[in-house]
Amino acid sequence: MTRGSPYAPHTEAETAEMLDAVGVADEESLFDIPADVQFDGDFGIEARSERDVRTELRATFAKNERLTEFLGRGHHSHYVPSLVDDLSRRSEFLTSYTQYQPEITQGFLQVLFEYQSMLVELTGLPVANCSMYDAATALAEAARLAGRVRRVSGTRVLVPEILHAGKRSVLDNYVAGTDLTVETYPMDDGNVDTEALAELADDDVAMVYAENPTVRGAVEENLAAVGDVADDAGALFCLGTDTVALALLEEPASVGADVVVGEADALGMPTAYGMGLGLFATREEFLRQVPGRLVGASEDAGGKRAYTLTLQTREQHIRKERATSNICTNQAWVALRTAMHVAYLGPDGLVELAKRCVTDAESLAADLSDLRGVRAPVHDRHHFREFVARTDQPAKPIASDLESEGFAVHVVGEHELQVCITDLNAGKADALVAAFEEVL
Amino acid sequence: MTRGSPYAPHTEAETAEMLDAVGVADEESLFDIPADVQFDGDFGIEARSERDVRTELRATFAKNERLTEFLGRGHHSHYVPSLVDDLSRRSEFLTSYTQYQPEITQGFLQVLFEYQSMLVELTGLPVANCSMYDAATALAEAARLAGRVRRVSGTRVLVPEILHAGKRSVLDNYVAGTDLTVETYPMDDGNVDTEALAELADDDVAMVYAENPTVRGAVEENLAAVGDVADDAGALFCLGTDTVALALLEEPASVGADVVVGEADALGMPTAYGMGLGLFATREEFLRQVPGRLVGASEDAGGKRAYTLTLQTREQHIRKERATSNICTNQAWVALRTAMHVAYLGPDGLVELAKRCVTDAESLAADLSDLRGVRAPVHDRHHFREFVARTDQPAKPIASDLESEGFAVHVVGEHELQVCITDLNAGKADALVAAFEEVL
Amino acid sequence: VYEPLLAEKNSTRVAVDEEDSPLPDDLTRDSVELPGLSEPELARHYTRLSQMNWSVESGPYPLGSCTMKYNPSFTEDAAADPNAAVHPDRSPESVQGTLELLYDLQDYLGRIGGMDAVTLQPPAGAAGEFTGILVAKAYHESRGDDRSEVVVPASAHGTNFASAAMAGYDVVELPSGDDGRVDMEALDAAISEDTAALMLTNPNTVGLFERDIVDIAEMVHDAGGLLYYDGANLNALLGRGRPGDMGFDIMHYNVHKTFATPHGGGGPGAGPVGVVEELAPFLPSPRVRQRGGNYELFDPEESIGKVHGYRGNWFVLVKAYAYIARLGDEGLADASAKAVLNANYLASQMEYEVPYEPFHHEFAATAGERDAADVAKRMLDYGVHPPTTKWPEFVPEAMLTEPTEIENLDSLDDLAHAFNAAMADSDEELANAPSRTTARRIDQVSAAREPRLSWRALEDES
Amino acid sequence: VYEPLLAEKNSTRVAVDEEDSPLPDDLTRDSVELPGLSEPELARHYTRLSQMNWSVESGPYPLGSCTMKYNPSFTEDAAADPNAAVHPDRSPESVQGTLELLYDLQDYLGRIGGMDAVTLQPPAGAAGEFTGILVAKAYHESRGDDRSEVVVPASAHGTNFASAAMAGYDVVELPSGDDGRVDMEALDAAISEDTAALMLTNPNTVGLFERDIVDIAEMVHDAGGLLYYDGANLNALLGRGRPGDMGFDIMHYNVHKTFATPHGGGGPGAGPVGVVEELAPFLPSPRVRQRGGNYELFDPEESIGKVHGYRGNWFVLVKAYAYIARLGDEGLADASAKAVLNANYLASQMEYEVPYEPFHHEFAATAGERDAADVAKRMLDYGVHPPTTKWPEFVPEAMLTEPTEIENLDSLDDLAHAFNAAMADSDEELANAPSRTTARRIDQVSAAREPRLSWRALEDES
Repeated sequence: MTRGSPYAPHTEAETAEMLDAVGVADEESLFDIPADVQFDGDFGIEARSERDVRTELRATFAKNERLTEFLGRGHHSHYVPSLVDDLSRRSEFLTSYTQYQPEITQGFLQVLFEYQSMLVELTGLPVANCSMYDAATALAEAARLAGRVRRVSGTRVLVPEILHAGKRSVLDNYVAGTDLTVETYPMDDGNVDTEALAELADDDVAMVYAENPTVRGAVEENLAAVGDVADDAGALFCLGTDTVALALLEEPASVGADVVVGEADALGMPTAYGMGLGLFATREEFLRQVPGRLVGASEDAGGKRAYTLTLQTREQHIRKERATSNICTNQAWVALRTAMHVAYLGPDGLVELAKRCVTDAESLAADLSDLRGVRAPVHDRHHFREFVARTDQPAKPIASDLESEGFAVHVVGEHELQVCITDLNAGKADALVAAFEEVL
Repeated sequence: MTRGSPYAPHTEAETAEMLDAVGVADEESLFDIPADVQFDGDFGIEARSERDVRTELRATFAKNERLTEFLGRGHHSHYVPSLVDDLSRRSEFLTSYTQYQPEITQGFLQVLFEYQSMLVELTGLPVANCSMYDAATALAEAARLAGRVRRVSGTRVLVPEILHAGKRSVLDNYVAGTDLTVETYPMDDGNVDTEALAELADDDVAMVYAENPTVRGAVEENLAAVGDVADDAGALFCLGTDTVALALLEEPASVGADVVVGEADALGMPTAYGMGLGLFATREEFLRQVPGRLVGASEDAGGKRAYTLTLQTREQHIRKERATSNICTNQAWVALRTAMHVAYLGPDGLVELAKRCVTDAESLAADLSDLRGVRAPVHDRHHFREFVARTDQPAKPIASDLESEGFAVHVVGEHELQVCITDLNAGKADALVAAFEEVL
Repeated sequence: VYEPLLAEKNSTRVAVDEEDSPLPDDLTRDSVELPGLSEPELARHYTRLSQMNWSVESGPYPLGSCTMKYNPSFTEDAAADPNAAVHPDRSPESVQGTLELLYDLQDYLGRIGGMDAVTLQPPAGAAGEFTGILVAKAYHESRGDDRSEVVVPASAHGTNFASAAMAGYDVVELPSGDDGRVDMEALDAAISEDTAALMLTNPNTVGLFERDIVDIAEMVHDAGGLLYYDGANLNALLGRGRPGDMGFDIMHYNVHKTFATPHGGGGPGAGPVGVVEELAPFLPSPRVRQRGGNYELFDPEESIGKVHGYRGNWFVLVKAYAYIARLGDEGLADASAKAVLNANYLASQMEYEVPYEPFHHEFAATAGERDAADVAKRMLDYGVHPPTTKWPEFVPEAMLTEPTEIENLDSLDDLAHAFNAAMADSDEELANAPSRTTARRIDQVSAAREPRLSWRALEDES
Repeated sequence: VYEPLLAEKNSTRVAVDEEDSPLPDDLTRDSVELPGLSEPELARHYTRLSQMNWSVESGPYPLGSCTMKYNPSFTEDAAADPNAAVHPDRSPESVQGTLELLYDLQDYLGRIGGMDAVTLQPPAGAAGEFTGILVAKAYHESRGDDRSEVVVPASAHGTNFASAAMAGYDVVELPSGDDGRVDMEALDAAISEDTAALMLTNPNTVGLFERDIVDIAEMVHDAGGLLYYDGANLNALLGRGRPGDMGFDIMHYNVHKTFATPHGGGGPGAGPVGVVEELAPFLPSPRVRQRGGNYELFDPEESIGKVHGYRGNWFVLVKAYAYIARLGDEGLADASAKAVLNANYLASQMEYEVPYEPFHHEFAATAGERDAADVAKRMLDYGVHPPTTKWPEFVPEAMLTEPTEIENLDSLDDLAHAFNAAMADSDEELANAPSRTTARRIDQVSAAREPRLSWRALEDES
């Protein structure tokens, strides 16, 4: 039983031998810390056994109420097959570092190359990096890229008025050190108000951002028009989406997207309290301005195909303050899980899942609309996974009552609730409708 | 989405190509089953998605009541560290077969060799096989071994009168096809009544079986004497124990044990509804009569140490009806887990755990004895993990009331309960005592 | 690659000290010597060892009669449910979930095998055989019918012989017919009023269906014997034929073969036994039944008792249930169809003679003039696992090959290439094989002649 | 060893068919092309790829400044609790367990760093730096103090430069002193009323403790600047020194370094930021506090807003908490002691010059006349992972080595042997290295010159 770290393997004899080899009497002699800043080691944190920590955490998490979540708005989950958990937990993947020695890390590099490749297929854009932190930081990096590239001269970043507050705040912080400014454009019944957008757009615009589906779940019908507005203004068109939506909705490349961002971890991760995986894809033209890691194919000395991190001169460890981003540690392991999940589903499974996101949402909205005092969806649009419902009664008490009945939904307006349905909660949709009826 | 087995990878095109290569029109043509015994395939079993099966099973198991188990009597568990789950689940271990091609299965062979080695250390006997199904079948195989070896001429197998019913029944079945017979000998205050045993023992005896600790948890104080009785009768002395007890109690070799059997999976496995791991160790002399697999060290063509299954001529696939046992598939993966758990604990941790089995039981017995109407332990012996308590009131209703309070204990007599304490339930010992007080 | 033994990394002797010992000195041992290593060291040790081990997830594993299928990950997660981890002595009322699963699995297996009653207790296939034979024995004894022989084809698994012998029967070996199937004349000669049972594998161990099965059953039954089905090859028949419909009275299921529970390097398996109605009273105790919506344990009236200390290999049974539920009727039938297709396709791509046809999910190729074991060792160098070799014995230099349904066209082509390339290599290359593996050819003879079975034995030597 | 790409195994184009499409044609794409493989094929694919990857459980991973510790298995199990998987928009009342854990971790980190307030939101160390600098900026702005520069030592991590620049600051690079530490005169010259912050790593990136830290802090504070602590090297100080006690105002923690959460091949990490009381109002929103026994989220009064869409990398934070709880005071202090001992022991066994001493948990050896990158490639052939090379730049041909506390005497000796043997090998051997690895030396130049970043790019080529 070690009295120190259970993960330091030293026997007493070994420690003595090593101290001897170094030529000091004890471990303390190795520390060169002036007396006035020495610390006595008393954090007041008691060591616990592995079992006790597990028991404690189980008890802690058991304090979370077991609600069936009909929640989305940017953080989405689908059923993650056991295969993904099992393979991603293999220590060779989980406990490895960034692939600075590609000769002995071909495995992870290939997975990341495959992840990039999947996003290339799904977005239609030829370059995808191998992860950003989340959708918000990916959007923010896209804006910074727009601010850097030569093709763009403007400084205004136009975003929808309904942008998720977290994304907006991150975007503001990421552009605070640049000359970029962020403005909103109006929406029209849940889609981009393209006329209003066109009026706002001029040569001063660096980037126009739109989402499909929107944060309120509406399928965007005017993407090509948005792309045209951006193009006319000499701005980049940045499209926000996710890995499942990409399988069904219009291909970003075909509507003129210059950058695609969003959450890639709608596949691969369980509900994770907002932990994400930033998707980032763009045109070849901007390759050397891309933030984050890129894996490329090359050859080894024997002429065999091999993979390696590439174009590292964009990155902070080489380029320092002139790097395309400060990102170093990214979300590689989440990207690995997402790639595994996409591979598990295959094209059939992925398209099927995406279709269900439309039909399940449509059907749940219809069921809710059948209730007196609810109208859903409020926007006369197609929806993907989620939609907003208008309630005659104030929304907040309804949500609170639903919580008592075991369901979580979003409150997004005084009389507006937002409801998200996926394969994870679809089996409880009828129960949700019944609960609604109960509490209305 | 496959319509057949999700684990058969064939695309339609591949199936067609393969049928073509074989020269048949369809898969049905490959089956050579006479019409009168063909089956239409209707089992009435509906295929379900992976998620649905998991959801269903979770719901099924949730029907088990969440009781704190103070249960033992041959099926014991201690906390299994995550490391064991994590490493044992690695597919290279989990999904491999018996090591018929040792050149590419050195990993598992080495683990089994190490498992054998640990049991050699713990028992003091030089030969341990790499698993039997469980303690009951290990005991039964020991009896059959006694019936086979030249040194022994008798046919009577003497077992304690308190032998676990499952072990007794298995033993009866295993010797039914031999000329061995099973008889019981009496106990004296929870230990072997050595005088009575000596009276029963004569040249007709093939094997004397004793346990340490006994099924009622008592530490056996007369092992050497039992060994002498067996020896005097020209019989084998077979000792039943477990991996944790071995770390503290008398070493089997030192009390003259010829065969050691028992449950090895007190380490390595969670509570498993009785699923076990039969420990089997014996003297060099009986090596070629040992049932089950043996891993030996050898050398490869390059002169490097290598491991291999050995002495396979004892086994059914070579020796057929003259094999030492019919065992083929054994419990290799459980042995791997047990070896990992022993390695995790190390000698310090293992001895420490074993000591707690004595002190925790002693202390719980004392606490129960403090209650009016309970006396524990009933035997004036030292105890390991468990003990029998005598209750003034009938035991059955008490156990039933305890169950309502969330605790499971054994009923072993009209006024006798048996209680087992390990690191898994020790934290609830006070609650158990309180519940006892409540229901008495 | 070489990984030292744990004991070579560290070996620590700990005194079972009298001072702080909770027991008197004479009841304890003096000391314990074991490796004392930290968690990171162990993690590396076992990770490295795992990487020195072939598995289904490494590549093709076409061991004939072993049915090395892919073991779905989700079945592991399903079995790891903490609520599934209960003690066998719990009151039945408090473990209704466990009993429900056992009941449902009994039911599924009964349907799949065409059997009326099933026990889940036997912890492996061989234990299932032993159980089945004990049931047969109990049945005969209950009728005052004293029979002494069990008939087993020469081509049968070694366990059949051993299990029958363990139950006290004399084993009558039935030679294989010229067509690789049961020779009806030889059978007629072997069967008598002493015959307790005939044990058959169907399709048999070279993959042939016993076309005369109805006649065989009649012959055995007419002689008062019982017909036992060895379930090792059930993966060939799922949804297309049921032992119960063919006249078998008793069968065991190898859930680690047919129902894809992991082999674990040699277990744990599970060998449930199914029987016809007449034999149900003799099954091991306890079984599970449903009464008024509740599940309960009961002892069959004339039960043989127990063949395992408790209820068998519980976690394995959970995984088997999960697999069957995942596949359902269509999936199970497709598994068999693809297993048979794969075997036939593979054989078609191999430049080997296959003496017996038409085979189903497995086939016995012959290495002809070459030593089958040498060819197998050479196959290792081509990055695949070889088939079962030199068995069954009536096929000269047999290479019993069973790719199962999980291989695709490409991997079958790879496998065929390995077979063909090995066969084309020189005698010297075969004799020196394998050379690209973790270990080179291992000396089996000296391993058996001077057994060294523990690290202590290695230490004593040096 | 070569494993084809998924798309080389199968590539299937599926029409997003209008007929059964739930959306009008003009809102959908035409088709999707992706690999369509079965579960067994994927299991093998990823298992093989995993075996082509070095990890902490493969062997020594002495990357300087990366702190590749063993990642305890149990922290994974703890984080996998289904009750821990909740949506960030849940009402705080319904996720008290989640908030409790966050609160307790804020508390632990505060104690460990000597900081008054902690945010857990930054999803990585660099994000923590950026957050810390934004906090500094907001602080200065709140006082109407317009400062334009951040001072960073030349030896600092590249992220320091990039993070400061991202926040809009001019970066003033501080040359290293002759002794490898901060040159006080140079610092005096660099600091001015324009200085928003000085970012320091301590011990610095060659393992030296900045002995003048109290004077440095005073100098920065006197100029009205803030002192920022880069937590990358905190593993050297646990229990022996706290940034807060040294005068640092802001720090980030790399939980994937110091607190052993897995690096995952490059993330996810987490980069919590701690600050002194005066800066707490500027931390990102929301933070967690305890009120009357309940936990609640709150927005600090002058919060900079958000640096992550939600609350950061939740699961990583759970694992960090579990690690800290497991070790406690004694374990944390021992981790540092053994990390420092290991670095010193390893250096003592290496035949390399180490220009700067006394180092703590890491040291920069120099390859002298040899190319450090070549020596590193050669080390691969000796079965270990090499150190960080050619950085920091002021050490010629630097080999920045950090064995961490998890290595034992034997593996340190192995590592030293690899270092020494590689150094003793010929130029040709170095140039041709590695030769015993999955891939041989990889052509970085052509990879960057003609980037091929997807399987489509490879296809277009062929």
